[in-house]
Parts: sequence; structure tokens; C-alpha cells
Amino acid sequence: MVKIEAYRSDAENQWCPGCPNFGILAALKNALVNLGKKPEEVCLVSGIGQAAKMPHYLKCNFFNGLHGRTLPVAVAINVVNPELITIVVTGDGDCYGEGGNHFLHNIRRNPNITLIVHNNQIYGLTKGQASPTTEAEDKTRLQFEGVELEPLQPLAIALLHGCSFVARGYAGDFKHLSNLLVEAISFKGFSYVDVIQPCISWGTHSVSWYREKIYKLPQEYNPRDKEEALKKSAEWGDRIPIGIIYRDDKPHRLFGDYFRKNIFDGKLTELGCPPQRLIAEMIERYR
Amino acid sequence: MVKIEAYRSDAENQWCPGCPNFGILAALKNALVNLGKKPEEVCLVSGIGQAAKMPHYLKCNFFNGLHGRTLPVAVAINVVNPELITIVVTGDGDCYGEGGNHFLHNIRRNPNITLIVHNNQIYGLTKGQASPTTEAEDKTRLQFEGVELEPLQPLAIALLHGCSFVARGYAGDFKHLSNLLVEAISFKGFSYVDVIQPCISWGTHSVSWYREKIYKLPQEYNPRDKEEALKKSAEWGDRIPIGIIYRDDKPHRLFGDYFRKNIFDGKLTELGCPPQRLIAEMIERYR
Amino acid sequence: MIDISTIVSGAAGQGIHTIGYMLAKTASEAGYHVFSWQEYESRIRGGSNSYRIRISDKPVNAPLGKADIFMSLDRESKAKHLPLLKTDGILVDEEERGERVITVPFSAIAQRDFGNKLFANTVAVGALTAVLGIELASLKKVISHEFAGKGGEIVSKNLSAAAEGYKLAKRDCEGRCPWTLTKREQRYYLISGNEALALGASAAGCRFMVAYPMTPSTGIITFLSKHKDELKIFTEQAEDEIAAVNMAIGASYAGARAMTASSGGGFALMVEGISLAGMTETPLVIILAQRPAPATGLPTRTEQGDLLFAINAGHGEFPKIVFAPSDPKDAFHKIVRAFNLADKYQTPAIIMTDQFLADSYFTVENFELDKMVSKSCLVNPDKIQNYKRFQLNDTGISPRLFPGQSQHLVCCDSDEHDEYGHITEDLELRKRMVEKRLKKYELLRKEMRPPEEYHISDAGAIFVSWGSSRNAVLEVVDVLRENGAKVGAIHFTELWPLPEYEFPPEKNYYTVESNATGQLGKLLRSDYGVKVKGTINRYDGLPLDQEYIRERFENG
Amino acid sequence: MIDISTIVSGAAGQGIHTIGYMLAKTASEAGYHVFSWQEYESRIRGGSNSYRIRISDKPVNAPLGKADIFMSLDRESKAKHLPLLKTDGILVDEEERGERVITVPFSAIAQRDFGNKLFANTVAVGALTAVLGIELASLKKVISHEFAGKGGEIVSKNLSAAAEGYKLAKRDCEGRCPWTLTKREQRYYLISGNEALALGASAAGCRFMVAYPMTPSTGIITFLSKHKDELKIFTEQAEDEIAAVNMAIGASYAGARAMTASSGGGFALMVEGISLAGMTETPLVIILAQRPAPATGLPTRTEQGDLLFAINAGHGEFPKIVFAPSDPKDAFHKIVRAFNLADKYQTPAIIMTDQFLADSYFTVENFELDKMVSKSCLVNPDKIQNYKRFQLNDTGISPRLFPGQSQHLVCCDSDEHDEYGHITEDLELRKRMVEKRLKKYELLRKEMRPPEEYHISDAGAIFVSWGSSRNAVLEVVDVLRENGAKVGAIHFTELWPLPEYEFPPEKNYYTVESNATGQLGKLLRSDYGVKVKGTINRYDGLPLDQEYIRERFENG
Ligand SMILES: Cc1ncc(C[n+]2csc(CCOP(=O)(O)OP(=O)(O)O)c2C)c(N)n1
Ligand SMILES: Cc1ncc(C[n+]2csc(CCOP(=O)(O)OP(=O)(O)O)c2C)c(N)n1
Ligand code: SF4
Ligand code: SF4
Ligand SMILES: [Mg+2]
Ligand SMILES: [Mg+2]
Repeated sequence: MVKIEAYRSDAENQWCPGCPNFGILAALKNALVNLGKKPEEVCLVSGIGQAAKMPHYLKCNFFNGLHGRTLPVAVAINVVNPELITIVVTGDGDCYGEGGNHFLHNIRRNPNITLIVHNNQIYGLTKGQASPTTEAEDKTRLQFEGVELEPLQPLAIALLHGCSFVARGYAGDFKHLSNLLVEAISFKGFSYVDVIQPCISWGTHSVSWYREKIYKLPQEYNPRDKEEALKKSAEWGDRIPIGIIYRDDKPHRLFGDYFRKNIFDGKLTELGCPPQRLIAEMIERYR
Repeated sequence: MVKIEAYRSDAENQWCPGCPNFGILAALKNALVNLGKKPEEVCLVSGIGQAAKMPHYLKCNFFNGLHGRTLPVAVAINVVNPELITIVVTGDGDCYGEGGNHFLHNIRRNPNITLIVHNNQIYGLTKGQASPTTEAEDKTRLQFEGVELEPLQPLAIALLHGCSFVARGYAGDFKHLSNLLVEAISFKGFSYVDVIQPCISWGTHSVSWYREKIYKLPQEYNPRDKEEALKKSAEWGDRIPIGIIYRDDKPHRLFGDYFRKNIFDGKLTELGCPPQRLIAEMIERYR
Repeated sequence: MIDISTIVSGAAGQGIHTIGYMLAKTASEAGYHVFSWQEYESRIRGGSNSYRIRISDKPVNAPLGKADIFMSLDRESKAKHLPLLKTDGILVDEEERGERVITVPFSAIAQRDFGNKLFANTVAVGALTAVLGIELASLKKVISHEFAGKGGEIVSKNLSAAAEGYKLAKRDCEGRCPWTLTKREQRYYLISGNEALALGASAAGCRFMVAYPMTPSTGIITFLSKHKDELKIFTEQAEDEIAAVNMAIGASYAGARAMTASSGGGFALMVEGISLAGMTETPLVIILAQRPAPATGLPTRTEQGDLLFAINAGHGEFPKIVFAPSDPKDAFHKIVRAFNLADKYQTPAIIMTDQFLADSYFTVENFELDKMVSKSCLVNPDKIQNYKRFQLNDTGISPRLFPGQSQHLVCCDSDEHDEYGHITEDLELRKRMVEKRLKKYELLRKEMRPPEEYHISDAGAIFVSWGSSRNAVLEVVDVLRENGAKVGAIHFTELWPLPEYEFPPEKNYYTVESNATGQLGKLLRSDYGVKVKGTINRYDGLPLDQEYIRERFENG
Repeated sequence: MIDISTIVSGAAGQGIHTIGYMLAKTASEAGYHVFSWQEYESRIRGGSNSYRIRISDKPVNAPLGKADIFMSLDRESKAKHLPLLKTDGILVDEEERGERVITVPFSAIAQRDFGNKLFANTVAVGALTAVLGIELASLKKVISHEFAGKGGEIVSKNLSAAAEGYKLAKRDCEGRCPWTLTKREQRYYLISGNEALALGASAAGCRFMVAYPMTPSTGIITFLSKHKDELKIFTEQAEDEIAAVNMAIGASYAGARAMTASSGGGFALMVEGISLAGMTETPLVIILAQRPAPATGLPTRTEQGDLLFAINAGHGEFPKIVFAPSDPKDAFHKIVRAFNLADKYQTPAIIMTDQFLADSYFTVENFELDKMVSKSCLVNPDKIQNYKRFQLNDTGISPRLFPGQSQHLVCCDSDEHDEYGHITEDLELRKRMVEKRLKKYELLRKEMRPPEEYHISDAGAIFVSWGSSRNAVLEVVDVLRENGAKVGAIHFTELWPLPEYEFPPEKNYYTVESNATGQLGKLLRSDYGVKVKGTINRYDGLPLDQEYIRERFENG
């Protein structure tokens, strides 16, 4: 049995006191413990931003790389070592802004990883510029007259490109989020959770603005209905649904399947160098 | 009256003889002539690829930039000189692969430009690798065992992000395409035409494969219905629709509207340097 | 000579920036030279930051390590930064009492007398003003001005809070604080590197600024966005740096002066675009605000680690301009020059700053607005018959028009092209196009200004430096000369192409750089054949200062 | 000495590649050294390309400008390339007749005798084989092998087509073609730069190759994808080059040897990632296949224009390895070395090739597989107590493990970090981490192999070159020495860190480079203090050859 203490990190937390990021951290730790995963079985991948500092605050393997470049790193880790639980923790700027192209194309790859986006609708670490999810008209520390672009629809994009686990969480609901993450992490395939995470320093909405609108998808909601899911993913106004918006448990092609089925089914680290006679033989073909 | 000869270029055409790209070229020239636009009123922007060589083959202003970076260049030209008819001519690799992030975010900007994608579902110039629109399982000169990713849905992405002119054309239907381009170019806002353009050198399908499946959207089709449009954009199998899939003529915020309405409504090139006393006055505030 | 250093330290979010800036403004209002710089952590709240203010009757504009006056807003920061207080310095503190301590319970007063802890910072500025011996009137003027937008009540409460802090400190100061800064007639500009660059760009006619946020460059687009109505400049936050550089190139092709700004990582993403500007001969200005690297490094600290990277940025061979201004005044004028030269030579120009220069406030005595020429080098379309955008000629500078300007078509290609801008596979033409582009490099080289010389004629040892470290270097020269050492300095702000310059022979040269590998030193060797005797390097994220340089020089 | 050059020219899509390659294979089969290179336009059909085959009994492996035998598949190409035929050379042509012409109507024969124009190319190879005086048997063997997968009928028709071409040419050759290449016992490897790199990477244990297509690097991932089953290598086409480099870094962090490849523009996009590998101390191998730039340049031509860009690629300061192999054999061994050193020093390595080396087929006498060591430098997790990924120590090389390998956690950060890999704002620690990374540079420098010396002891003039131009340079030395000139050569293939090396004094040095600005020359000056006497540069997109160098040396 893994205990929550196993995930305790000694690194000093640099988030603002009271930031909902702490809720996501707690929920993630709890989910990993509930899944019985040991820190050494887990690898977090992040970019740059406030959200991306997460890996420092729970003890496990991590690669905290460049701004926007989380998914390529994570997908490659998953190819090399499919046994590692590979989880991307990223921000709305990191994932949808600088990293937009990787978001788009890695959904198509369907790697067996989990993507958690701390969506605070703002660039937190750089002090409050609009992110791709900031709403039109919202005023920020750079868009003084209000944002002129319509917000990105990342959940819909994921749905359209065959992502078979699409969910929305809320940083302020520990239990709900933790359960969501348990489902996401244990899902086989690309599982994607966009977590509403109000930024109390630069956010364009207050915590209560979110709290009042958020509701849990009801029991009757059928997450297997893609059309319904597309509608739910667009619901952002008076009411904002959280929960599993879409889930398809049918087996899908996973990234790397051809390789695993036909070439080698294991960790690439086990392979070492090819036998010298294989190389010699291949060179011989040039003679 | 502008004549078609006005658009005749002396540059040697480097496309493969018989390539459907010639059809797009002819349709574009025809559309510009029908619109009565002179070459100096038009600016084509392209990246790198076979499609992207287009600007050399019709006489007008052009900026043939880097692979994948067409939209940022075009959007900026449109900001500086809103009077120029700015048209992006690009390939599926250029626009959706390397340029994916710009595609995503420039739809959100809604600049007043036209985007024409020569979609041959392949990387032509680099000799036949999969592009984001190549279908899963198709074999190419790099994906020897078949593509493992599901194709991108660029039309659906555009529809989801408020693009108000989304169309699909076919390089083999001169008249239909030319009309489509007339509509697109004269549309106010971001108009997007994905043109099916079989590649006869590396394509994974023959010209007849496409020809048999393509049909024109019927008269009764209502391009104002977004839900219907989303469905049509996904229709790619036994039958492939061409025509205006979605069109919304209601006025929308255009990129740069704040600037034009509140700061300056004209070509930025007319502004020159600000009066020295303005700068002097602003500096004075630091004293 | 008056030369007083104050350090205010505290956690992010506590307001040391407000205190420091208000104090700097107050000293400036009193007619003194002020120099202030900040060092802060990459977080929004918490940690330990510091704001440092140096006040003088001479234009010093350089950091110093040690302080005469120290104040801290929390214990952690106090523990961290108190060692920087000189042994005979004055501590201003909320609680502590002692021989060299001025005790003013800011927070308690703010809460008790003004009903809100928010006023604590103003009480603190009042206290510091008293300690420095500046008249309260100067501070009052600053408060009235700074809070003007917030309504009469806020202004008057702040005025009272300042007066209260002033009064309490004044009492304690008796016989302890040796300083009196009586009001002087002079008035200098107090401006930061980022502000000067933004204003300079605008003065040069920049009408299009696009960037993706990245510390410490973000202030530039923020400033321009805030003032876009007045300055008539189009600003846009791009989706990434690649978009930013390509948008700037597009805007410039279309005929507007355009720029972008970033730091090392974002600049790295622009490198392909720089090569594009080189090939299409499109003027482009990029501000590279350096911070310690590699990769994300120390996002809020300072370094000069990207010199060789910037000079060699971009695949292939093409002319490029690299400037590194030394202070805000230089930054203001240099960016105008960068726009002019980029325009004249139709090629990219990079302005290198660093977090130190970007964020610090320097005193400027005057700007030379009247000497400033800003002229665009577009040709007259009416005089042209057969327009060739890339015409081959003696200078390599072809006639530039913009699309839509006239009936002439403006065609640009990232491939090798013919004189009209059409793609070519003619290899003989390729050769001539390469030569055409490199001819511009030769002409550019002649435009570059030689380095600044400081006391070099009688000097045996000469410091060689570049960019933002100028004032620290000149100061160490002064200090060492006062102590009888025959030293001098040669300072570069125009770094590529390197200006034609003869290094005086038979001298011992020491490079002084905020990096670890001595990048300027390598350039000196490859371009001037100068071999340096020693290198003084700093790479802990803090700016160079005269004490640091002096210690390494004397003991190194 | 036998030394025969053949040029086959034609439009893209006509099959000169097939003809050239088959002819090269045939000469190789006959026991000769063969060197072949191509120059082609950036298009899929049309234009004028050429394939050049040089056959010798010595290992020449360098291009020559002029040809002894010329054949063309269309008029345009003939007009363009015929001037390259020596005045006493032999033209092989479909229609033309004449004193020095062998007339073989390939297309007509193919159509008439074999019912399909497709066989024209085989008829042509047959004719060229005859002109060269190679026995038909050698060609037959090649045909049987190359067409084996296409079924018996295709093989036998091609054999007949070849015999027909051979017969017709043989008849015409009487008294005109001076060459006889009788079969020799020897058999060499005929392999291209891209193939050698792909095989070398695999031999080094590379298990993960990711790239975005870009000429002339695409052949590497294509080769590995084709052979992924045998070689057990995971290959993936990335969405862009930024993804590619970050995927390679992720794979390497996870414990696999990983690489990516691109050309200048794509490499430019990877530069931020290189800095990331430097900071996180992740081994990484990048192949940079150069082509003429800036920007898109001439996508299918050759150049060595990115040397200083590559060496200085990435913001900030960190160790980096830059190699530029001279030929396929060197490429094969060098990439193994690159993987080993990148692994040992936990830092990025760049292998620079160019279109010339990537696409050309060189003869290799032998590979030294038994001398090849490929060992991973991961530590043993069982021997570690308190694991610190970035432990500070004497060498700067910290213990590397991969995640999931053991209970030890492997933590990497692109920010400045402590020994465990956690983000830090401790500036003293920052300083030590910079020093740690740079210590590796010092050790690396000691590993670098000195340049190759060729006839330098008695030489007054010495050519200094790097990368793929080696054989042309050595050849010009031979040629000039035969004519009594005392010249020599110094050739670099390990370019960063530059090896410790003493340039012999009192010599006249001439750099020879495929670029316009003499980039190696700048390095020589900054790192060795060597000032060159002259520079020989080529930048029209064609490779350096001995005739070109000789002419510039003698007349320049
Ligand atoms: C290439 C690059 N560009 C820009 C930055 C600066 N940067 C750091 S964090 C950040 C935004 C982060 O926003 P988000 O991902 O939403 O994270 P948050 O701080 O809101 O959690 C930016 C732009 C960078 N580090 N690297
Ligand atoms: C940064 C960069 N990466 C890669 C390339 C190489 N490249 C040139 S064209 C091309 C693909 C073009 O495909 P597409 O846009 O579909 O155009 P098509 O040739 O099919 O019309 C690629 C990958 C490049 N020029 N620049
Ligand atoms: S800036 Fe916003 S998101 Fe970041 S830690 Fe502070 S409150 Fe949280
Ligand atoms: S490669 Fe394909 S797309 Fe390109 S010109 Fe040839 S046929 Fe057309
Ligand atoms: Mg955010
Ligand atoms: Mg294509």
C-alpha cells in the first residue's frame, strides 16, 4: 500500500497562497495513492508556467521542460517505457498557446498518457496576459481594451480527433477531481482532463464566478454519446459542467502499436545495441 | 477591365505536367479577373511545398516565406494594408502540419484574408511522406506500413472557432472552383477553401478515386446551418461534398477592428514617424 | 560627493516595487540622480526579492552590492538580505530597536490610523524619505501624482500615511542619520530600459509590435499596448514566437516599421525567421532581453550569455546588425538607429538588453531628440521603369517598395531568387545574389561606431566590456584611478558587424562580462586579433558592479 | 591510373538516378572504386539534373567538374550540361552521330523490342557499360539483383534490354572508346552519406529516430523506417521540428539512445531544444544536413554555411559536440562516437553533413566494426544511496539513471536546479551549476581528435578544410605536388570543442570551404590564433572539386 506521505516533496512551493493549484496537487496525489502507484512508477512531464511547477511539489520522476513542449516529451517517454505512468501537467498557455500544434497532433496519435491542463484562462507566471482560453472582451494586463479573439475550444478539438477520454474538472472540488484523475490515469489511451483553476492573482473571474456556474454532470448523462459530448464541451456561460464528458472504452489503436505488435514489445531501454553481425550483414549488402 | 493576360507570369512552372495544381492556378486567375482586381491590388502569401510555388506562376505581389509560416505573414500584411487582397496559398503539410498552431489561432483572429489550401493529402515536394490529412492505413514513402494516425479535421476546427466562410473545392472542376474563389475572396472576414488536389506523383489515391466520390452540394443545402455544416465537413468516404459548407454573412469582429475604429483607419504605411513633440511630451512624463 | 544606497527587501506581492519606485521618484523629484534596480524570483507571491536605490549628485547609474540603508517587509527577506547592509549602515525596521535602527511599525500604523494594512507601504516610504533627509514635500508631490487616478480620498490618506511615517522616522533619526538631501534645481528623467526601448521604437516610426510574453521583455509590448492610442501603434500578442517574428516580417514587407521582442528561449524560436529576413532582405528589429540560460534558466535574473548566439543566429550567410545599448538613453537612441540601419540595409537588427537593463531605472540628463533622424529608405516608385526588387548593383542595396504602393509588383522569396524575386536554380545567379547580400555587410561594417574609450591613453590595464555593464565598468575605472591604478576602459555597444577599430598595442586587456565563457573575448580574438590578459566574469544572475569587478581585478 | 568520369543528365522523373546508380553498381561489381554524386533541382518532374560517376582503380571519392563520357535524356539537359564534356570525350546519344559520338536510340529500341519506353534506361546503362569497357556480365549481375523483387519477366526483359544497348554501343565503340575495365578481384562497399549515418546510428544503439521531412536529411529517417523491423528502431514523423527535437530529448531522458535530423531551417527550429538538452544534461544527437541558405535557399544543392551557427546554437552556455564527417565511412564511425560522447558527457552532439555527402555514393574499402565500441554510461542504481541526478563533483559528469529503472527518482528541470533537479533561486548554487556544466566542456575538449595532416612537413602552403570536402582537398594536394608544388592539407572533422592542436608555424594557410564568409577561418583565428593567408570559397551550390580549388589557388 502506497501512503500519501510517499508523495511528499521537500521543494518549497512557489504558488500564491490560496491558489486553487493546491487543490489539483492534492487531488493528483490522492489519485495516485488510490491507484496504488509508487512514485518511481510515475513520471510527470511539464512545461513552463505556474501549473508547470507542479512536478516539484510531489515526489516522483519528472521532466520539467520547455514552455509549450510537454506533449512531445511525454509521448516519447511513453514510447520508450510504456510501463511508466506518464502524466502531463500543463497550463492553458503552455498547452493551447505555445504548444497548440503538439496538442492538435498528439490527440491524433492517441498515446497512452494522461493530459491535465490547469486552465486558469490566463498566463499566470508572466503576470496576466490573455491565454487562448481567456474569453473575448475580458480585460487583462496586456489586453487593456479586452481580448479581441474568440476563445479556443480545446475539448471540442479533442472530441473531433478521436480522443476517447475527455473530461473537465474543477480545482475546487477535491473529491470529484481526484476521482476524475483516477479514471483518467487508469484509462488506456489518451485521457484528457481540462481543470478549471481560477487564478486569484490575475484571473479575469473570481473564484465565486466559477463556483456559481459549475455543476456536476448528472448520473443520467451518457458520456458515450459524442454529439451530446460536443454540446457539453461548448457549455460555458451560466452553467459549466464538470465530469467525464466523453468516454469510449472500445479498444483503439494506440501510438506505437505497430512497433509493439511487430517489432518489440517492451521497454526500449532493454534493447541495448543491436548484434554486431546484424550491422555487418546490412553493410555487406552495399558490396 | 482586367484581362487574364495581366496575370501571366514568365516564371517557368516547376509542377509535374498534368498536376491538378494547374487547375487551381487557372481558377484563381479567373476568379481575380472576374472580380476585376489588378495584379498590384493582390498579394499572395505562401510557404514551402509544391502548392506554395503558386505565387510564381501568376503575376502579382507575393511573399513566398518559410514552410508553415504563411498565416502570420498574411495577417500582418492585412493589418498594415487592409486594401490589399491578401490570399494565402498553401499545402496541407504547410498549413496543417508545420503551420498547425497558426491555423488554429488565426481562425480565432478572423482576419480579412482568404486561405486556399491545396490539399493533396501528401507532402509533395519532399517526395511523398504523410501529411496531417493522409488517411489512416494509407502507405507512403515514409509510412511504409501505413499511416498510424487519424487524419486532422481542419474544416471542423474552422467551424468550431467561428470561421464564417468554410468551403471545399476540387482542383478538377475549374468553373466550380473559380466561383468558389470569387465568393471566398469577396467575403469579408476569414474565408477558407480547402481544395482537393490529387497528387499524381505521390498521392495515395488516383485522380479517379477522387472524381468518383466528389459531388456538388445541392441547391437545397443550407450553408447557414452550422450543425449541418459540421456533418458535411466530416463527410469523406464514398461521397465527398464540394461547395460552400458554411457561410455566415452577419458582421463579425475582424482582426484589428479596435485599432481601426479607435486609433487609425487606413494603411499603416501612411503614418510615418510620430510628431517629435509627442515623443518629447511622453519622455517629459519621466521627469 | 553624495552616494547613498538603499535596499528594500520583501516577498513578491508585498509591494517592495511600489516602495522602491516611490522612493526613487521622490529622490528624483528632489533633484538628485537616482539609479534603481531589482532582483526578484520567478513567482507571483512569496520568496525574497529586493529593490535597490542609489542616490547621488553625480550620474552614477550602476549597481552597488552594499547598502547604507536597509528595510525589509518580512523576516525571511530580512535574514537573506541584511548581510548587504554596511556595518555602519542604518536599519529601518517595524519592530527591532537598537543603536543603528530606526523603528517605525508601518503595518500597525497603517491598520490603526488608516484602517488598512495597504497603507503600510506609504508609511514606509515616508520613513525612508526622512532617513534620507529628503524634504517631505518631494514625496508629497510624487504621491499626489502617482495616486491621482485613484480619487481624492486615496490621495489624501496616502499623504497622511507618508507624513506619519516621515514624522516617526525623523524623530528616531536625530543624531543617527547623517544624510541631508536638500532640494536641488536640476530634474532628471528616471526611466527604465524597457520604457526607453518602447519609446525609442515609437520615435523611429515603429507601427507594428508583436510579441509573445517572456520575462524580461514583456514590459515593452505592455508599454506600447498601454499607449497604443497615443502612439498609434498596432500591438498584438502572438500565439508563439515563431508567429511573432513572421508577423513582424510580414508587416515590414507590407511597408510598416515593425518589431518583436523576447528573451533567449523565445529568440531561439525566431532564428529561422531571422534567416528569412536576411534572404528576403526585409528590415526587421528584434529585441533580445537576455536572462540566465541555458533553457528556462533563471527567468527573472540577468546575464549576457547570448552574444555569440545572436551574432551567429540563423542558418546561412547574410548581414545582420547586433547592438547592445548600455543604458536607457543609449537604448532609446540605439533602437532608432537600428530601425534606420535595418531599413537602409534591408536586413535584421537585434538589440540585446538583459534583465538588469530592462527593469532598472536610470537617471538620464537629456535625450537628443533633435539629433534624431528617422528616415525610411523606400525608393520613389514613379522613377522606376522595370522594377526589380532584388536588382544587382554596386552596393547590394536594391530598390525597396512595398506591395500596393504603386503598380510595381513586390515579390519576395525565401528560396534563392532572381532580380524580380522569382525562385531560381541558376547557380551563377545564386553566386551573385550571395555576393550582393554580403556587399551590404561590408558597407554596414563601415557604419558601425567604434567602442567608447575611457582613460585609455595612460592606462596599462584596460577593461573591455559590452552592453549594460558600461556604467559599472566606468565606475570601477574611476575608483581604481582614485587609488592610483592606471586603468581604462573600452566599451562596445555596436557588436556586429564589429566596427573597424585599432586596439592600442602593448596594453593588458581584461574582458568584463556577465557570462561564464567570455564571449566578447572570443570576438576580439577572431576579429581584431586581440588576445586578452584576463577575464572577469559574473554568472550568478546578478549584475556586474564596481565592487565585484574590482575584487576580481585586484585578486584575480 | 584509371580515372573515368561519366555524366548522365536529364529531367527529374526521367530516371537518371536509376541509370547512374546502376552504372555505379556495375563498375563496383567489376571491382573498381566508384564515386558518384548528383545535382538536382527542387521539383518532382522536369528541369535539368545530372548524375556523375567517377570510376577509378584508386579510392578517389571526390567530384570532378569535367567528364570523359556524357549522355543526356533530353535536349534541355543536353544543352545545359554538354559543356562539361572534355573536348576529347565521348558523347552517347540517341540521335546525334559524329566522330566522337556513340549512337544508341534507347527509347526507340525500348519501344520496338520491349514494348515499353520504360526499358530505355536499361538500354542506356547497357550502352554506357560497353563504352566503359566493362564486361556485360557485371551489369547482368546488378540487374538480376536490383530487379529481383519485381518478378522473373521483368528481370529477363531488362537483361535483354541491357544486352541490346551493350551490343549496339560496342559496335560503335570500336576505335573510339579507349577504356577497358577488366574485372578485378577487389570488391568495395558503395554507400551514401545518409545510409552510412543511419546504419552508424543503429550500430550505436539508437532506438528512437524522429524527424520532420527536409531535404537532404529525409533519407536518414526513410532508411531507418524501411528497416525498422530488422534494426528494431522506433521511427516517427513529427508534426514539426520542435516536436522532433523535444521527442528525441524525451526518449533520451527515458533511457533510449535517440536522434533527429534536419537541414538548416528545421535545425533552426530545434535550437531552443538544444539548449534544453544542455541544461537538463540529456544526451541528444542531431544530424544537420546542410544546404545553401539563408532561409529556404537552394533546397537540393550543397553548402557548408552553418558551421558557426551550429557551434553557437542555443541560448546560454553549455557544452556541445560538433562533428563534420568527411565521407560515409567517417560518418558511420563518427556518429557512433557522437552517441558515445553525448552519452558520456550528457550533452547534445551535432553531426554536420551536407547535400553532397548525404546523397553521394562513395567507395569504402572496409568498415572497422570490431574497433567500434558503443557503451552507455548509465550508472548502477544499486550502488547509489541518496540519488542526485545533478550531483556536483570533480568532473561535472553526474550519475545518470532513467526513470523507472529503479526506485531512484530522476528529476530534470529546464530552470536552474539543485542537485536533485529541483528548481532553485539559490544564486550561489547557480554559479556552481554553470561551472559544473562547463567542466564537461574542458574534458570534452581533451577527447577531440586533432585534424588530419596530409603532406604538411615540407609544405609551404597548407589547405585547411572541414567536413565533406576532404577528398577534393587531398586530391588537389596530390595533383599540385605532382606538378612540383609543395602543398599540404589539414582537415578537421571534429569541430567543437576544437581539439588541442598546434598549427605548424611559418606556413601559409588557405581555408577551403563551401561557403562565402570563411567560417572555419574565423574559428582558426579565435581558437588557435592562426591568421590565414587566403581563402578559397565556393557558394554556388555545387561541391568543391580539385579543379575548382586548383584554379583559385593558382590564380587567386
Ligand atoms: C519559449 C518561451 N516563451 C515564453 C516563455 C514565457 N512564459 C513562461 S510561463 C508563460 C505563460 C504560462 O501560462 P500558462 O501555461 O497558462 O501557465 P500559468 O502560469 O497560467 O499556470 C510564458 C509565456 C517561456 N518560458 N518560453
Ligand atoms: C522548417 C522546414 N521544415 C521542412 C521543410 C521541408 N519541406 C518543404 S516542402 C514540405 C512539405 C510540403 O507539403 P505540402 O505543404 O503538403 O505541399 P505539397 O508539396 O504537397 O504541395 C516540407 C516538409 C522546410 N522547407 N522547412
Ligand atoms: S499566479 Fe494565479 S495560478 Fe499562479 S499561483 Fe498565483 S493564483 Fe495560482
Ligand atoms: S508532386 Fe504531386 S502535387 Fe506536386 S506538382 Fe507533382 S503531382 Fe502536383
Ligand atoms: Mg494559465
Ligand atoms: Mg501536400
